[in-house]
Amino acid sequence: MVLTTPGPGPAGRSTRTGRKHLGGLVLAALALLTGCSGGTSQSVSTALEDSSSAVATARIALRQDMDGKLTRAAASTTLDDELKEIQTSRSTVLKLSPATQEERETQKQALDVLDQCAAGFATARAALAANDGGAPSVSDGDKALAGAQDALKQLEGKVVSP
Amino acid sequence: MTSSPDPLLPAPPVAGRVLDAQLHLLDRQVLDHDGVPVTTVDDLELSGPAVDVEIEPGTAAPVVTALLTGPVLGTRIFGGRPPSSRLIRIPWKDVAEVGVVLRLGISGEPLDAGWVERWVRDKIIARIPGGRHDPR
Amino acid sequence: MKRLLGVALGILTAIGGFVDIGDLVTNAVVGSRFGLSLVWVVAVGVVGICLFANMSGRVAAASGRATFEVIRERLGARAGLANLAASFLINLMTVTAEIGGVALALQLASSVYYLLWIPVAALAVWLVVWRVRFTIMENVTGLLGLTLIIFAVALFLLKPDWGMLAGQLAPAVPEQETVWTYSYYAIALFGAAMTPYEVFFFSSGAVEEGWTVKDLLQERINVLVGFPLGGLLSVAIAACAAVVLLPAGISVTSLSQVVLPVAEGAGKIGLALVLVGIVAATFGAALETTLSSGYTLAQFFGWSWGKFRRPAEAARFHLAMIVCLLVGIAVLATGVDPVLVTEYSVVFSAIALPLTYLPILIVANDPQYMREHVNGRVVNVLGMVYLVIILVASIAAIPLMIVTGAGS
Amino acid sequence: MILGDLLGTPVHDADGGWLGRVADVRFVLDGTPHQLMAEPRLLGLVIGPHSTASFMGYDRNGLTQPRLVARILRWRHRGSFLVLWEDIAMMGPRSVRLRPGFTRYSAALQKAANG
Repeated sequence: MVLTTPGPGPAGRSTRTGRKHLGGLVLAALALLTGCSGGTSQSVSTALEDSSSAVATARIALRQDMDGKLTRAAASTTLDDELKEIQTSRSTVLKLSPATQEERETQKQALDVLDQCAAGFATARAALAANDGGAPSVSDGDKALAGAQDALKQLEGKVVSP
Repeated sequence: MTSSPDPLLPAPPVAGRVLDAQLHLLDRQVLDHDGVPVTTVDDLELSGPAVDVEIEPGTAAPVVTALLTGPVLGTRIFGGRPPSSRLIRIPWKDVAEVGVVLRLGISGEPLDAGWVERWVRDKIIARIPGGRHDPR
Repeated sequence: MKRLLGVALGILTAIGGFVDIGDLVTNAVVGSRFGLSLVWVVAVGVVGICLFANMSGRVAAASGRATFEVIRERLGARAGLANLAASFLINLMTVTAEIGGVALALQLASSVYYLLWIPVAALAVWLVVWRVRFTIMENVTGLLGLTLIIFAVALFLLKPDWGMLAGQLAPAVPEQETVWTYSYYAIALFGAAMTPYEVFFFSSGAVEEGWTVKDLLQERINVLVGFPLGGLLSVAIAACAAVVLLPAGISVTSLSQVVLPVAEGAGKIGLALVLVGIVAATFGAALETTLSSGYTLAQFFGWSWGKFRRPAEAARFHLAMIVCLLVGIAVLATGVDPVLVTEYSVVFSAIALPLTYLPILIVANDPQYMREHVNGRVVNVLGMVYLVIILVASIAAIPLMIVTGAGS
Repeated sequence: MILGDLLGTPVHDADGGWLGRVADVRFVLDGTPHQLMAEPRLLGLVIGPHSTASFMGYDRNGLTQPRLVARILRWRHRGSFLVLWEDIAMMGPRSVRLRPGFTRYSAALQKAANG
């Protein structure tokens, strides 16, 4: 709902410690209530937020796999769970009926990025299934997901809800 | 709060123990003489008086004749009443003790109130392997 | 010596048995989105569950009456039935969530799809309910559930910035969330800590184990030591999520995310332990909730109940539990996300709390039931304070659910 | 008749004036036991002008804790009174009529009699 999704790493950590003023919060909530009825950009940004959470999870799982901290079963289950999340977001965006040209554009861009995420997941899952040494490697999967993560972040910056 | 005086006369003293139906009888658990739950008190049956008939002064007060259970619970909650033939009764003469629970002086096994339990036991539960296994 | 051992065992099982799928999921979600800023709710919830579990155990020990018999007797048939309907449905949701939790944890361990584990998990629950002795059931799942302490160990191994973590403890709304989502998750956490089934189960368990007033001291120690330590486990789950997931911008929506911080801190061994702990905790809770659905129905209608009886001597009780498990399987078979079921079940629990706790408070003051063991003044004051808190949470839950779109 | 028919039934005085509803039915165990216990004899009706929901035990004199709950429940049942069987003229599932000049007694249960 709120769009200041922090990025990974210490930069995100520092924004979390900031506290909003109560009055501002009430206003934001009211704005949210009145704007909740719909809006393509609102739905798109929620979908992008959910997706970037999923991609970030998958990257942690892959890194842990490379560090030997995670079992294959747990890593592949995590990827499955997060891919499901991406697919849910994608079908939400697909079902939107944008009213303006601008919104249609936003929808299309979001679908492109989500497809890129799904492709990243496909690479990562293939890497895990290839069981070491094969191609693609786990770090290839991580690279693909990193690319998708950057694309997500860029688009999130562009889609600002009213 | 408790100190506010009650303007009404206290009820004339009576010799025996006083039981309020809602408070001491209805919705209480009924156990048989072995302590096995039989049912709850879903309703009570009275010996009188005749419904909507003028009560002659000096008529003896009605008494509780039986505990009722079964479909009467549904009608007590949702309204209406089952026909008298469908009431499942436990005669008051079988009640041995009224406390936090009502204890019967008899075994619950042959009572009408237990037919569903017996049916479920004989047709389903006892037929599953281990159904009669004593857990202790 | 034997007595001391009993006390230790009781405390350990109370710790291990405290956490269930609701606590796991809700604490991880809250940790990943709100950091530690909602820990105070866990504290409030733990004091509340200590208070009322203790009270219901005392009622059961002093009068031999379990909680739902008391509820029907005090509220009467009509309000009692409304209460039964609400409590039973929530309980059924919780059974479903716990079985789903067992299956999800088994998927994480084996990578076999969780839907295939569901019939296995439900069958195992039924077999234990059908056959295993009550005390063995309690002790085994409780002790295995203790492996969840790995959340606390992992937290130390993650070497977090302790000062910053402590700084999050003050109740405040993080920047990227609203007051409404904050309040919504406060209620969810409260509901997860105070779930009514714990009281149904606790009081019925006291009857199952034949407690008398002599056992009250031990019961009090179990609750007053075990539950707060269990609450600390909940906080450790939230803290792990706050350290690993929150900075990465991850908000928890699946069980796999709940265990990632443990793998991060403690590696594969940690992962193995946490999976054992989750399976044990959710399996234990599945047993407790399944039994609770039997207890509530049987106690309302006055059926014969209890695991201390042969199944044939508590036929409707056992049939009711079989039906509940089948319904749980059917619900999960639709493919509904067990984590989502969990999130709803804790909020609905919060809504139903007053229905359960008011009658307990009243009966714990009734000398006909309690003789000299009625509530003391302090307990009554605390009880009333909690009744007000519970009432506020219950009334606010549905509006908040609508406003926040169930916390999204 | 059965007790469920009686609970919640409107009560009128001899002139048809509305007095309240049957909140509870009071019995006394004072006959000779036939077998195990004496049969409970109907002593009278507790009539509540405001609420017929359960007293939850707070009509017993001894129960005063927790204070706030006791206070709220007592308030909901303010004005409740007991009429004895001798003052009842007619009983039915739709209405109960009292005799002219009936006496209102306190609905409170005497603690000693309650055992």
